[in-house]
Amino acid sequence: MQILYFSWLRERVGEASEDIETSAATPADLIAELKARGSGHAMAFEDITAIRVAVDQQMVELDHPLAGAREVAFFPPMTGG
Amino acid sequence: MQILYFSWLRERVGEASEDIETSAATPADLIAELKARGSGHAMAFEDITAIRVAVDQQMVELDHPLAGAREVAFFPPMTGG
Amino acid sequence: MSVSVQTEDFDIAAEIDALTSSDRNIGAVVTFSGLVREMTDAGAIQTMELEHYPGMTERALEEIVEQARARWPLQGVRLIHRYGPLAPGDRIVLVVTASRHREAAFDAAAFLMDYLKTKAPFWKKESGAAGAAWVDAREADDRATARWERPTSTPSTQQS
Amino acid sequence: MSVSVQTEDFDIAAEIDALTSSDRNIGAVVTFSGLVREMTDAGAIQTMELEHYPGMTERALEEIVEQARARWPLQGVRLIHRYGPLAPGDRIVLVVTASRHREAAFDAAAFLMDYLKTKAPFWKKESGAAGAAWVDAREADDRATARWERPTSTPSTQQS
Repeated sequence: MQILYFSWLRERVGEASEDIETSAATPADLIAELKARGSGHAMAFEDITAIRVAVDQQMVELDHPLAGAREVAFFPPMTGG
Repeated sequence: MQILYFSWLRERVGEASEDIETSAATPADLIAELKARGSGHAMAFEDITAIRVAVDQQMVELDHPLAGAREVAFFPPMTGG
Repeated sequence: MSVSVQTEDFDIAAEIDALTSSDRNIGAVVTFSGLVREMTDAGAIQTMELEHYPGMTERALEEIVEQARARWPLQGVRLIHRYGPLAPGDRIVLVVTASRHREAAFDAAAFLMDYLKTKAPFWKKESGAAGAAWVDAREADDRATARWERPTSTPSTQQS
Repeated sequence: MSVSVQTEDFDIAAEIDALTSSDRNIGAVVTFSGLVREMTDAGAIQTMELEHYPGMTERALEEIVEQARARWPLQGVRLIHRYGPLAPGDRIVLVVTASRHREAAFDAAAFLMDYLKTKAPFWKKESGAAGAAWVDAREADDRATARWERPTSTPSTQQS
């Protein structure tokens, strides 16, 4: 599964993307796995309320099923415009 | 007193402006006087609800005092923009 | 000079630049341009003649701009209205508002257009195959103006 | 092609012309341009870096445009958003809406901006003398988006 990070999540993780093997059922489960990968990841996911998730480029909630997902992106609330 | 006409009031009266001597106390009184000037004037002022008045370039009601007024304009509701 | 009444066309990009180039704290610029539409209820038109009341027009437009400035924190306002003969597709009116945030720029531009429609002395005459006729004032425009006269300063955008 | 995500600047007049030149029944054109402001709560900035999510951005903007077209009778819509490094005074975003009447053009432009602020994957980082910081999402923007989700289609313009 391709994991993408944007904005300060990217900076804290130290990578824009990573390919991982996972059987996480939801983004929430996936976050729990990712936090175990190191202190950067742990810091990035510290405040779960500040994190938004897109699965295959569609915004979803943290309990959305991940079955069949190819790309999961994590980022803070958007600030465009 | 300088009287100005715009839009279809100008077309019905047949003039854009006229200088008249009057002691009309209000635009309503002035209209009664003007209607007596001819059939064009009478036709122009036929439907009083369709007429707006400006005294010295400020919109006023038909019962506004005319004392001291130099310029009175009659026109239909505005359609700019 | 924020108000112009003229026969010539205007250049929207140049007007935006003139309003914004000296101020780096403008975050939002809204423009409204009104164009002559070809199809009317009475069929296709060939020309539109815009008559106005010289002197009063400028004064009315300046008053409308002052009211907008009093209601919203604007860093710039520009209002241009043409008169004389126009053809379908021609520009009639331009409003430009500049502010720190988008809410003020949007609301002030909508307010300026609503007020201008009912308080600036312009009259349109359309001519086509069916003859020439003065355009009737839209009741919807009176309602659009009235919505700004309620106690709250930023009313519903619902008009018709 | 009504949506573009690009590093280059845009030409507002050219975008308006492209949208309006082939249709003589457009009566109203509204543009919104968003600019980089120099002064922020943290002081003056020198640069703003706009990051985005390639692929999802275009998709999100196209969805927003489809929603606007479904809600208002629009004869044209154009949405351009820049990314990459920008400086104070630079243009960030352009929305252009064209319709027969001004109400639809104004409302659709405000809707597009509100939705874009909270649903398009862009993130701003400002850098100045005090260092660099990611811009916080404004709560006011969430409220501005939420107002369009009420049962009525044209809500209050009140946002904050």
